[in-house]
Amino acid sequence: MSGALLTALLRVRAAQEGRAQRAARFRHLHIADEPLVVAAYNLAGDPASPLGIVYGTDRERPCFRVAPEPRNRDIRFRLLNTFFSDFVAYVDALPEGDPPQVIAGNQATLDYLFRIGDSVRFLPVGEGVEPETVLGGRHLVRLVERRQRPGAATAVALTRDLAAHWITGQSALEDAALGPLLAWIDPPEGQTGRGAAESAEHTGLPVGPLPKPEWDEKLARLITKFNEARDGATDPKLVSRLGTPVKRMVRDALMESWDDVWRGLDLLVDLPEAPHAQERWAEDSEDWAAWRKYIHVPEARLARKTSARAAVWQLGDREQAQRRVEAQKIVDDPLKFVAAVADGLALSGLVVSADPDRKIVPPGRKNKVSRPLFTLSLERPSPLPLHTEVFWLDRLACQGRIVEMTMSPPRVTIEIAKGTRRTRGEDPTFPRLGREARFTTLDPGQDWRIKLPDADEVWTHSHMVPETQAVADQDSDFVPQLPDGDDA
Amino acid sequence: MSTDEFEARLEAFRGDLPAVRPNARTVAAALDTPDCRRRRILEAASVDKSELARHLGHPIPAAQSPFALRRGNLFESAVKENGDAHLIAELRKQIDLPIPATRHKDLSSSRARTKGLKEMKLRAKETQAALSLLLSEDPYAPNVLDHAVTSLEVGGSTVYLEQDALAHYTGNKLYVVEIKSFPVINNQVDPVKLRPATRQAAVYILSLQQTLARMGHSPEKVATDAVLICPRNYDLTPTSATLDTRQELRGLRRQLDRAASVSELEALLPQGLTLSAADTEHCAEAVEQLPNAYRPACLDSGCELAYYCRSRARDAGETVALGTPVRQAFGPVDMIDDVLAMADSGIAPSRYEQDLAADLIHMQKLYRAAGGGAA
Amino acid sequence: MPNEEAVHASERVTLELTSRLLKLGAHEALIVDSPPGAGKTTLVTRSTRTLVDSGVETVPVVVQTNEQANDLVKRISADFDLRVGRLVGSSYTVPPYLSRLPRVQIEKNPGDFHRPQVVVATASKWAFCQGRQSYPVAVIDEAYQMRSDLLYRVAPLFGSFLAVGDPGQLDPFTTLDEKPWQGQPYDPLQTAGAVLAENADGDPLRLPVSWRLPQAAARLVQEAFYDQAFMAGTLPTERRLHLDTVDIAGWADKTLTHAAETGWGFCQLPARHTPPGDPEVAASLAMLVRRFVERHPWTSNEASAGDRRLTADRIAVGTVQRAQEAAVRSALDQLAHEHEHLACLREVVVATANKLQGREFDVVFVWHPLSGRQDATEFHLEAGRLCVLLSRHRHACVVVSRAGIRELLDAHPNSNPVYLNVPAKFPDGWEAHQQVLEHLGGHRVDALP
Amino acid sequence: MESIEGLSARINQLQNEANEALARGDVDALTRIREHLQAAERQRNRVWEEALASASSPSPPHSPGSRAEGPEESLPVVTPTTARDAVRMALTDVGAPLDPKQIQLWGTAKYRTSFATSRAVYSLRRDEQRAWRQNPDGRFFYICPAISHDTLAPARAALTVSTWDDEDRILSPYTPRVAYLKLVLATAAAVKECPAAGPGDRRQLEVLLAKLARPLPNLPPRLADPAVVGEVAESELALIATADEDIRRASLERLAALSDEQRLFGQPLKVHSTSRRHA
Repeated sequence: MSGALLTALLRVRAAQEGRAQRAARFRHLHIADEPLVVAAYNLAGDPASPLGIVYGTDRERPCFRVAPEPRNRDIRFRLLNTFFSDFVAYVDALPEGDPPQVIAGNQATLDYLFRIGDSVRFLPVGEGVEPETVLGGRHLVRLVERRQRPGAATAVALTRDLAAHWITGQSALEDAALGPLLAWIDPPEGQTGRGAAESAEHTGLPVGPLPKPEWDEKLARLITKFNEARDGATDPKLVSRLGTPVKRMVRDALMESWDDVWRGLDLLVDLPEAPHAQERWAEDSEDWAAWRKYIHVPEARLARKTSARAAVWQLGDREQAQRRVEAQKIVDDPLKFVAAVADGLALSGLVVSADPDRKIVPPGRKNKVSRPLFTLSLERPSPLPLHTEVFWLDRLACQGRIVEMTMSPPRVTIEIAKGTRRTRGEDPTFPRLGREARFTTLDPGQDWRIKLPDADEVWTHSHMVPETQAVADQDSDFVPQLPDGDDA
Repeated sequence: MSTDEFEARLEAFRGDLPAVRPNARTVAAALDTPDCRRRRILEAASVDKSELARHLGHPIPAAQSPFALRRGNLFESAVKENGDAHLIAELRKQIDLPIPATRHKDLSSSRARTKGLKEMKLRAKETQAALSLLLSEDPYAPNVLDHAVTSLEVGGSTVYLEQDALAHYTGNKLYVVEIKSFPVINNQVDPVKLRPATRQAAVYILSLQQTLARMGHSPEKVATDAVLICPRNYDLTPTSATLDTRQELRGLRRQLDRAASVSELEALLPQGLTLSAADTEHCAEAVEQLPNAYRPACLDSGCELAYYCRSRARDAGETVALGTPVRQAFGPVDMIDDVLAMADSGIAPSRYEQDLAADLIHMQKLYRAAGGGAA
Repeated sequence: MPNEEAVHASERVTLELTSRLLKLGAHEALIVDSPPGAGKTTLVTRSTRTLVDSGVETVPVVVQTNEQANDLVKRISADFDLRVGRLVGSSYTVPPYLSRLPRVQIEKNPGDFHRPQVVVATASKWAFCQGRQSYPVAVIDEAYQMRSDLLYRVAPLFGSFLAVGDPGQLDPFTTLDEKPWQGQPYDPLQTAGAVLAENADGDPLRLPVSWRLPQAAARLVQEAFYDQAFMAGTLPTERRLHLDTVDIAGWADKTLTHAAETGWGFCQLPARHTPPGDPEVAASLAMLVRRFVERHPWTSNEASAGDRRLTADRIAVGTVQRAQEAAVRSALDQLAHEHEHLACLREVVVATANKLQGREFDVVFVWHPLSGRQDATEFHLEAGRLCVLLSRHRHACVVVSRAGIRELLDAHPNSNPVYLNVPAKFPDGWEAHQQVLEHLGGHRVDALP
Repeated sequence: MESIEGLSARINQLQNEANEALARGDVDALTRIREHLQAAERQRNRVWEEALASASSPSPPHSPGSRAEGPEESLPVVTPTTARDAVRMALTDVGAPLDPKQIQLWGTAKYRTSFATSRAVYSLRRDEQRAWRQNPDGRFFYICPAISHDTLAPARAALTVSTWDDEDRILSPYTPRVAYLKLVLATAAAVKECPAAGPGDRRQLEVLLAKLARPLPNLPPRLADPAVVGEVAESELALIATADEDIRRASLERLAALSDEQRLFGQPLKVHSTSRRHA
């Protein structure tokens, strides 16, 4: 059975029924009680010139911040300072041990928030840069970077997480846009997924951060008028008075994004949370607590580039996390178990013979050891080859190996080697005759902590030392000037 | 059939749709879909595909925002001000340009300052004059050429390409310089932007090689590494990097050889077929006679007909509209209804798909039993 | 007697290797690039011997898998009278034959050996005994199959390295997205060989001869997968594969006869898009293996004086995906079950390219990675995968595939990742596939389903 | 001008060095020596030319951009009031053909003028030629385009002052780089001379100097120390100044053959079949 078969089948089914198909019965992602929902629009072409940002934890009370001319440093930092001071206030208001959680419409917005944070986190305070902005930038970068670790939930990209729980009737490439994705999962009455998605594509505005070019044309006219009117002045009251047409236009666009993101979040929140999601969230809290302790030390240094040691540790930690998350999903969610069977990573069948009390003397050993034996009859020949290690889904400590296999009729015999002793006064439970038994090949058990040598001991990687924290190598005076004499 | 007879036939095929001249971006973009014969014929006939798409009722959204355009021009002027000061600084870093080798020549307009195609032809001739001077190792030949114009043979027609800059110094190779406004942040670039930039560099390098070959010089004198200049981090400070374009060059040569073979193109163009702007019905029929190779990647490949091809694929119920992995998973069964018929009944269309049908039935049963279904 | 020129070339390199090995200073690495079947293991064992003779008290050897470690221990204890320590992980069950070998001691931590001259263990095992004991020099086998994050963890234990590896084989990979580490000063996904080469001054040494590949295979494998030249260790006439001349099964026997003569066979089935486990290709492969065994193959070659019957365990079938492996395995087991004289088919090795890495057979049957596909993904186009499949055989290699691969390759846009300031990866999978297809065209036989 | 004997001696000595370098196979030394050799030979050829044409009074040797006597000496203008003035003062201060953006930068930093925007300067060019046609002597000076050394056509973006010697109004391939280096030197000098507070206060000039200095090789970013920047600019200028002068002087003869208007505003644009090789 090829791995992509179940997803392919569900896409075809969704296309025919005109509605997305469920890929999971549980939400494998913890959602905090009061997550911070964010949507933003950036000036096309610039890496980090925010036009407007809307954020908040209460659907009814969104905070809008708009910079009518984000290429101007003063106007841009007025928006950034306000946003980051609110962001740091949100982070500080959280109960002890509860990390912040940012909800964005798509991965592009998360990457954009990362760039916004990165563009300020090394700046020296002063010259229009508030301390909260630098600290908030560091927090934001930390939250988005943490999401690169499989199973983390500190920064949620709705398109990615919705597509992990539902399979739409369009291609995975088109799932990257939030509007069409929501249209397939929750089409309005009387419309098929395809019809709703195509109208969302044409009429709706993108959730951000890149606006539509046609929308930009209209905006460009307003901004040129605004720049001519202010003629270089950046005093806040004048800017806000003259900038009202730009503000209104950006606000309307962001309002649409705000509603879409909340609608997506509701769809996720409606799903019951998977048991292991809470455990993974606890790991996020631990990491966040360690980060808070570190960052508040005054001489905290941030490397702009990851060192060899950090890269090796990161790779090991993330690969372990990925294995564990995949295994936990299979155990938590019946639909994920079916996908694992399709991927050839799991097995389910009817127990046709069971010998839980079997005892043998393994070769090279003297005393008897308990080796229960179970034979399962399958509907399809087992994709798992001989000698594969398997875990019984109902009790993961019960671990064994496939010792015999027949093609027709498709049968598999499993010998249990671990988890056969009485623990805490209870007899071990085993698969029972005549009942269905499910086995997985991925072990969700605890992995060992990664211990690494000190950097200076590793002579093979010594020539790869990154530059230490570059003191604001930001060239503040070479900021994009507007042509023809407008000020910087 | 001689080339100009075929040229006339393409002309007739274009009907009353406006013509559009190819440029480096369109030639590079065509590399995304080497097997789409519809796109190859339409581009050989230089049909304005965005006009055609509008007629067929599936216009493609405009690509470039005015702010991005302005930032691009702003950055290019920042690189080239003060006599290419930043350009020379980056060339010294990337190709060790010696300090005195800063002889500059601006080819952005021909001596006669004409317009349109005539201007490009003149600038191409002036560029060739500058190149021959340069390659004759004359110590005073200008070795940093701004906005040089080189030509490229694309399917029998000549395309004139304006390059950002060319650089050379005695005893070394000729380098193509490409100035782009997407930023390099922490040494990383957005791959969605880097691949088209590398392909365009390959187009410029190939056109330079062809120009040199026509002048009797060996194309080996053109370096296959292009110098990319783009902003560093969050402002307009220029930085640079080298792009190895050998693989893209190979793909481009293969693509252009195929586009050039008149016999192959001719076989694709049914006799007497013409496009007409007025009557969309006839137009759609005509386009459908040209076989296409739609896949979701077309939506980002810069082909203006992508949305039209998508809606036809969706109407026909082809599995490819759901992505190439979906089409690949069911082998020869490439229609949505056939796949579902096989999954529901377990009957395979041929003995090759017996295993597949059995797997689908089993999986569907497990999926339904585990509570799967519509959202 | 083997090819004179090859013998001289390889002796010259061995002399240079020995001299540079003995001059290896602290924190230095000597890299040896070796083509397939160039005698890497012989080189590792002989270097160990040289180091011990030159006064090194204990020579640690770092390998990648337990099988490689056991094979190496067997070789060393057979060829040299050295005290060998086999370091094993706590949960690893040692194969019985190993403990019976003379002068071999098996322990769980390095301190328990008494005065071992050689200690062999996998890289991940060495990673766990950090800093307990430091050795002046260590030998790494299969350096290009070891990821450099593992090198990072074992480096403090050893003062300097002799790293031997085949750069053409499959790179170590990760299931994670590689983007976060690009552009960083150090990418942990690089191979240990690449990192050591970057650090070492002077170019890697190159073993010039592949003793395994016959003349016909060496030229193609070198051109398609290696940027450094190497030659076959045998003259074309030396190595013969003989089959009974009876010829009843048409296309299968025609292919086998051709392969016995020229060293290459290429069976092409009609073009058709098929799901990964294409039953017809599996049946064709099973038919080829069956006819091969039924025609009592025997070989004569430079090493052994007399002729040798080719047994089933010297035959392998290489595939790319698990579904294909399962299809061929069940077809062969079916045949073995139905006919007694084919019982030996159960010993034929059927495996994916990843598992065939580092192993050697007399004849290899290959399921072409692109057969029956509608689009080529990076996984199927990877040059290392094709190189492994085409460089395991000593005598002959037969490829089975559906037609339509040329059109598939032509339709494939170049999707290799592009990086700043990094030269394009060589060998490029697309290019290698074109060259192989070109070559196989000359050996084509059309198979009828 | 070096005497003919000195020139021939230097040429022979260079030739021997070239042969030694060739024997040693030292390619870098060979290319360097070859360049000096060619420069020396060109000087010798020019001395010969001038000896032949000694009938006409040789123009006095002078450094490029020197202040030719002209009416404006009598009008010491401290800060420019019109765009024309700003352009002339920028060109005269720096002493090399500049493009409108450079003129605007200099005007803003040195004289705090904001009206010499590049758009204003572009329109200026057309009016100047028209004014000259109506009455050539109507103005003390005219703003003219620099003249390309090979085609004698007006250069697209470089401006000069009509009162300059012909040689200084010609644009060789080196001139844009020379002009940039001279702008750097002028800015460095202005920073040194300029007291903390003054018409173009020091801060603006330092910002301009830092911006201009960034593309110079091996200088730390945002450095505004005039001495260090001046030194780097000076050393590069020394390498290319002579070659720049040689090329420009080589076109003097052909420029002199043109009509007065063409001499100032460049030759009308005819399509040249082949570009005549210079020198």
